[in-house]
Amino acid sequence: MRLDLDPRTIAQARALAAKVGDPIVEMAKKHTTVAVERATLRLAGLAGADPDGTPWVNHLVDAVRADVGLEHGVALPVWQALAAHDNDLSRLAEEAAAGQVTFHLPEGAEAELAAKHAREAVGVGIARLDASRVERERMIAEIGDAPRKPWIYLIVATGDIYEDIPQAQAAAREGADIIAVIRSTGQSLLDYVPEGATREGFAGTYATQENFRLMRAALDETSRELGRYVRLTNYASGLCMPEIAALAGMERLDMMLNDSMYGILFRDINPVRTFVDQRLSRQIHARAGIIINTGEDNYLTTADAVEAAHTVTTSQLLNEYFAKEAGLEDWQLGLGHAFEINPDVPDSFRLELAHALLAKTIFPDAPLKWMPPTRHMTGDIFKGYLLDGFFNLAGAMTDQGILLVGMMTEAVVTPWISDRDLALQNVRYVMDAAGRLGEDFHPAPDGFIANRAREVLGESIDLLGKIIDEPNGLLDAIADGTFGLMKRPADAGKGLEGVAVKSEAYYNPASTILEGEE
Amino acid sequence: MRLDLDPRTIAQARALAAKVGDPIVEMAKKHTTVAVERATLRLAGLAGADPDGTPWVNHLVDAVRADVGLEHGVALPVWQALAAHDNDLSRLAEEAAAGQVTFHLPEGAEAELAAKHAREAVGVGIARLDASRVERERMIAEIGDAPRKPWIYLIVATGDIYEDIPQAQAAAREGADIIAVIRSTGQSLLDYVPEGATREGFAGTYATQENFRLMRAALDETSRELGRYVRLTNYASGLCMPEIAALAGMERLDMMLNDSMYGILFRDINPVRTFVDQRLSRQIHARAGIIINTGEDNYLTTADAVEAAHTVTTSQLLNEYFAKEAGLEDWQLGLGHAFEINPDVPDSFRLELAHALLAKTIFPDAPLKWMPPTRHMTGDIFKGYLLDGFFNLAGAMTDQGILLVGMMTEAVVTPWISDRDLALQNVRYVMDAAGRLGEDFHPAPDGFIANRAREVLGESIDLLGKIIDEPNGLLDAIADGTFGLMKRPADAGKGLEGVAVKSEAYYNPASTILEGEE
Amino acid sequence: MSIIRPYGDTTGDGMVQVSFTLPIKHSKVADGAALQLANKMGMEPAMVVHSKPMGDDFTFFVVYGQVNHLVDVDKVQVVERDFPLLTPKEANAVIKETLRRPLVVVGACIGTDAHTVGIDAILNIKGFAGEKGLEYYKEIEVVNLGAQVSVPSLVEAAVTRGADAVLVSQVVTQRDAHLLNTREMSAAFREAYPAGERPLLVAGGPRFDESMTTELGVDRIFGRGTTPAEVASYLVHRTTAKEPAA
Amino acid sequence: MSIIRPYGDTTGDGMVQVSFTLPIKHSKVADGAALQLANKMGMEPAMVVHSKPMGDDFTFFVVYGQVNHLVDVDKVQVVERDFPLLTPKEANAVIKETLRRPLVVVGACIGTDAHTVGIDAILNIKGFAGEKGLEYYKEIEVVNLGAQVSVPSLVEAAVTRGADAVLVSQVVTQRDAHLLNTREMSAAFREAYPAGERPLLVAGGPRFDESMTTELGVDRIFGRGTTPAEVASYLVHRTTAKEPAA
Ligand code: B12
Ligand code: B12
Ligand SMILES: Cc1ncc(COP(=O)(O)O)c(C=O)c1O
Ligand SMILES: Cc1ncc(COP(=O)(O)O)c(C=O)c1O
Repeated sequence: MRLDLDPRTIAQARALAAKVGDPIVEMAKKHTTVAVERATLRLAGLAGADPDGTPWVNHLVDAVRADVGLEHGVALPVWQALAAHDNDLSRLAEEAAAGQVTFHLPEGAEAELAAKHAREAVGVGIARLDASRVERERMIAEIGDAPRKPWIYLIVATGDIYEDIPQAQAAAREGADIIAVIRSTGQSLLDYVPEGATREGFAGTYATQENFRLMRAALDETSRELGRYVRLTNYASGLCMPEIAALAGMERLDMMLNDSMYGILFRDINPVRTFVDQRLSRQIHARAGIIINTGEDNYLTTADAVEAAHTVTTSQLLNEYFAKEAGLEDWQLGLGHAFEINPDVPDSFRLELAHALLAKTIFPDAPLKWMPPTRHMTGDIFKGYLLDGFFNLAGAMTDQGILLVGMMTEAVVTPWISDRDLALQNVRYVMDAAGRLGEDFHPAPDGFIANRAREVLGESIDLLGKIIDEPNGLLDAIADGTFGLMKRPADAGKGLEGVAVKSEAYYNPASTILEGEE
Repeated sequence: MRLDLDPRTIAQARALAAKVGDPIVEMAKKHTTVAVERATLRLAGLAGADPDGTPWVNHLVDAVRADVGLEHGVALPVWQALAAHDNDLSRLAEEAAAGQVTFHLPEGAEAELAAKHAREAVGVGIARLDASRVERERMIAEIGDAPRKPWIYLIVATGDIYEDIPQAQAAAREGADIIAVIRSTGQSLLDYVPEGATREGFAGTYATQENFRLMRAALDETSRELGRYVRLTNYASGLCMPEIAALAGMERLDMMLNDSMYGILFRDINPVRTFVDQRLSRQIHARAGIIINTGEDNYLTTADAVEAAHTVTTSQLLNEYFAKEAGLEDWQLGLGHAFEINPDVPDSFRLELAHALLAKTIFPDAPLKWMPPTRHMTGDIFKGYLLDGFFNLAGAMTDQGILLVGMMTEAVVTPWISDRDLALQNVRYVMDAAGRLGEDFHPAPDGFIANRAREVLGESIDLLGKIIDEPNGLLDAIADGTFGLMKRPADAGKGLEGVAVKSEAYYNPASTILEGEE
Repeated sequence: MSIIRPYGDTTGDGMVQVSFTLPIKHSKVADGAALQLANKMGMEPAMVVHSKPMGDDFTFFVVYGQVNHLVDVDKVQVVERDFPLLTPKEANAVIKETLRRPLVVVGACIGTDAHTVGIDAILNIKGFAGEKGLEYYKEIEVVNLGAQVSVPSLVEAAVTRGADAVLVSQVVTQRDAHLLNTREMSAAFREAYPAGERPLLVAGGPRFDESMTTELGVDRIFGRGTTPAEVASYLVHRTTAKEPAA
Repeated sequence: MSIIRPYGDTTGDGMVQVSFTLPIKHSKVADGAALQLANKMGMEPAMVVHSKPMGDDFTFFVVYGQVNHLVDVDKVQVVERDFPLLTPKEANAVIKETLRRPLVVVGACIGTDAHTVGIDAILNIKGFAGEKGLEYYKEIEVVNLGAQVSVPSLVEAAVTRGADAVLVSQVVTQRDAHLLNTREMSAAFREAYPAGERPLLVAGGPRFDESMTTELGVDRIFGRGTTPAEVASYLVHRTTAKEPAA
């Protein structure tokens, strides 16, 4: 089911998005960040943390930065120093943390040698990404895949990885195709990735390499039991976006929340920092065969879903542009949108259908991620359960790729085990009873639904045009509160101090490899 | 929204139903029953009961029957005797009950005089029916009508008229267009109508003239408060069908449950008794401007809703035939059907749409009564609430006239005040959000939905053909368990002893007037 | 573990959901009253997450909170099946061998209750949940009196037919109709039969508490989801044990 | 009437609905355990109307029944508004007259909480429920620090800006995050300011218990549905009363 929209209008929208996105990509190419450098070290195999929990990658990047600055990247100074430390990255990091190492920026042949060693080391990490991807494909071929679309996406969020695991397994058994482990509040603003298995997140569980590993192993077990590969999702978002992408790629996570603007808008992270981090994280996802999920749904939690519908479309077009530039393919673009119209608005369900069909029509090959009502959920769990049912119906009628299952307790608590069970039952009923209703659903070419979709697309084109007209394009638009009503100037926000303009000497083996330059 | 069915097929089905129904009408014309005679006396103004609660109409009919039999009707013996008793029907009944009167069947001029007086007395009751009808029309014109279709139909069932009243008023304020007071279990098998205001029904409140009056008065008050006329419904069903119809007509009830076969199938009432009682009750409803509701939904509580779908269609065709014969018009035919397919059946919702559209296509001018899921409701109130939402959606998409609101506690208790409130909220959401979805809903002419509808209509035609082929037509079919899987032979069942074949001398002023013979 | 607590999303969190209506106008005081009730139910802390006026006199509430009660699983008393589950074939064989005549079962919906689907599920050949009903058993003679049978006519039928067991169904429970009717029924049988000779009395329906046999004067109660084989097996167990094999 | 009971469909019936999960395999014993819990909650009789296995270790229940608790409406303690509700105009006038300078309000979402919609609803001009937020008040100076503000930076901002009142929002409540954060905040203010001089401390969020001010060390708590005018009126009432008009 697609809407009959003029393909030229869609092409025009895409061209405008490219025009908006291009300067941002150029800017991203010119900068590096502490997170980008740490991600590089993680790919090179540096893991672990000191007894206080500060990861060695942080120690090492900080030490390099103190001695030679960030602008050259850490690879050359680190691998130059490494030869004198038994080629042991951990030892180097430890000693650097203890102030026993002074870093230099090598030049000439020395630099070339360091670069070669760095490339080899990072190559091992990239090979691990490749291996995970192959392993995923192998397992899916062997075990079987999710039986139908949309894939059913469920959240666990106890804060304790050891409670999350049985809940995730139970959810998979009840029918989830994808498990997302929600992160603890606050993690996105940590400028390091916590270590080890964790048990005390608030409203979510820390994203750590070990938690990734534990959960993936548990779901592998359950996948075999169920005869279908259950996907695992986490967040490559916040101040450690590229590092988490690297860990996820190596631990065979399957999808990652990864938006080009979410951190800026909703976590007040500096825009430059975000765009730079985002680019490497997406290059890693592209390589690891990970599907990204973008966060347009979030706009509708602060802005009105009817008034701001075109900002969702605009952001989807931008997310698509940045994703493609980073090497992601259509099948990896879980572009977000949401069922967030106030249920008291007349014809709200038909408006939702219009918005959802618009996205499907513009991005026919992307596995769109359909997010449930949250903002207009209340303590009336019965009404909420009904609303979720209509959300599911809209998802089925408009052929969404990924269905994030809504919880009747949305306004009350993070999901209980029974909430998930009831929610899956809701999905199952709707899919079985009315899943094929799309066959009978034919909005008139000039009817309410098609007209609304055209209106939103038109508004989105206007907005892109306006953004192009701003002196600093997208950065100005973000500063003005265009998205989600949040105003975020380019020279403010968290993590700005972790950004550096690349020098002439800058070298980063990870981006070099990922951009296919060798 | 109508299905594209061949009008000749529909006409064929109707013709077959007439062929099945005609012998039953002929049979009905040849018989009378105690209930028919009591209804006649009620129209003539005889009300009240002895101190033990036995109504005077019962005493009087029994006394006449004891003296001269039932076959001549009670009018002639009663009005012949009445002259000698101050023309006071109550006094006559009292004295007859005390064994102080002997009845005779008058002949010749005496008979003509008795008939004349009887006609006059019954005429007063008929005038009251007319007056109620006029009053209803006047009130609707003055106060306003239900704002939109489907009319929202809600049940109260506390067993206590004084609890029912505030609940009914609350339900009306929350949006109900129609209030139905459910009857106590067991009343349908009472061969008399209880008297006065009652407070102790089981799972329903007794249908009495006083309860009718109290509730109608309360709803008149609420109608004025709300600026829309709230309709009142009860049951003209069971052993006192025509009597209750008369009381309802006089007390300005607006709709009555009244099915041609329900009592036979579900209360094991004798078929002849039912068809005879039914005919007078419908003549009264026709005159009083009452909308009848038929009970096809009930079949699907004992038979499977997919397998037995064609029995619903068949019964609707028969109910239509009998109703038209009795003088009812299309706008008075609340033909029943229900959303009772097992929700585990694949495509269950689309099957429901097919069935609902079939009815709408065959009976485009009748206010179809759409009944909610009951059989597959369980103690899982959340799932039930969702199912009710999809029921509401099917009602909206297929343009039903009367929507009986489903309750999430269907499998648990008779509705609580909060169940009704939540249920109305459910209806409101669905109607506001998706009420106009029908515009976008276009089942393909040869798609799943249209084919299913054609299949059911075909099966119904086959069944009507088979019934015609039975030696005793419909009576044999009923005896065989064709409807609702209940086997009810014509010579068994409750209330048979209250039936008599009319004599040559039979006279009944009520049917004479209602059939327009004068 | 025999001591357990409700589980929301963490072991031991004790979380439950409650909804109810109070006959009071919507207000802050009403919310407070709802909280008081939740506290009395042992919920502490409790949150009124939804309160909705229903007219001027009623408010509906949804409350979430933690109950401080512990459930001791070892103390749970349930009526577990204390007889072997037989196939129709086995049941017939036992009856043939021990009773040496068909087992006579009289069934009915008593009082004003007309919900026959439940008792029919047990008695009719068609059965329930894939199991055939008692009519299918060659050695069981079934007399199904149908709906709205008065207690005197039930007793009469039991006597005339020489019933070994009487099965009554009660589905309507409003105002405890099912309890009143069942008590009336068992009292009538106590009166009609000499002590020790009355047929086995079995009640069934979706809202019965299966442990109330003594209060209701019956031998056994079957609740929601009962299958015909369970009933047949019970009847065989009880009626054939009384008469020891020759 | 001050003593009331829950209302299902008849006055005094005491009916309530409950749902919960027990960490126990679905079985008759599990149903019995659910019933035991319902009984402990004061429901008697209670009916387990739905029990559904969720994997091998959990069962979900829906229970209906009658609670025997009474609610004494007279004993309900709620935090009712104990100050006059002012329009922006009136509020400005009082501040001007008594404080003779703008009232300084510092607001933030503290801890890791990033849900700013609630505090923005109170502070931003746009406001909430048709009422303008505090920024609209000419005589109120609003410093909105936004999300995820640490307690030390909040205290610092309060000191530097000379805050008359500090408003903190807490929406995340899992593991009592809101209570921990609020306590940490009030303790920090107690430490940073001489006794009697600290600004008014106001906490808000949808899941707070408004009567917990003392436990949390704040002056006032505002729950779900709070409107800006309520908050403004409270602030004016409390800050202007302290400094008597000259
Ligand atoms: C079908 C149905 C009807 C049909 C009945 C047709 C028929 N011939 O039985 C019709 C439409 C006629 C009907 C009418 C009414 N119904 Co009705 N009906 C139902 C419904 C939808 C399903 C019941 C059912 O068939 N269940 C399926 C069977 C298989 O389950 P079961 O009865 O539990 O039986 C199983 C066990 O309990 C057990 N069992 C049962 N009996 C026995 C007996 C023995 C001896 C044994 C061993 C086991 C056993 O074994 C069975 C198999 O597992 C329920 C709602 C629901 N979803 O439950 C309402 C329901 C039962 N009805 C109800 C009411 C109030 C009525 C009316 C009184 C309404 C009115 N005032 O008009 C009328 C009148 C009926 C009367 N006089 O009794 C209420 C009862 C409320 C209460 N708790 O008191 C219910 C719960 C609906 C509601 N929420 O209001 N009803
Ligand atoms: C919008 C929203 C978001 C947005 C927030 C955007 C933003 N800038 O605020 C986004 C998408 C970013 C988000 C993210 C998350 N959210 Co969120 N979110 C919501 C949602 C849908 C609505 C909250 C809301 O805006 N309400 C509207 C406002 C106006 O109401 P309010 O906050 O109650 O405020 C009113 C009163 O309480 C009072 N008030 C509030 N604060 C104050 C302060 C003062 C001083 C005063 C006087 C009054 C006052 O006045 C206001 C007006 O009446 C709720 C679910 C829901 N439907 O409630 C979940 C919800 C709050 N989120 C939740 C969670 C867990 C998260 C995440 C942590 C999930 C994750 N792990 O990724 C993340 C991370 C956020 C973080 N670090 O804190 C949970 C919290 C569970 C709990 N009880 O602990 C909820 C309940 C959803 C759920 N069931 O899981 N969320
Ligand atoms: C793209 C994206 N990143 C991250 C998050 C989660 O927030 P946080 O960054 O606090 O983990 C979300 C929220 O759902 C999101 O959509
Ligand atoms: C036509 C009809 N009559 C009557 C009833 C009610 O049953 P009773 O006859 O027991 O009052 C129903 C049930 O809903 C019905 O559909």
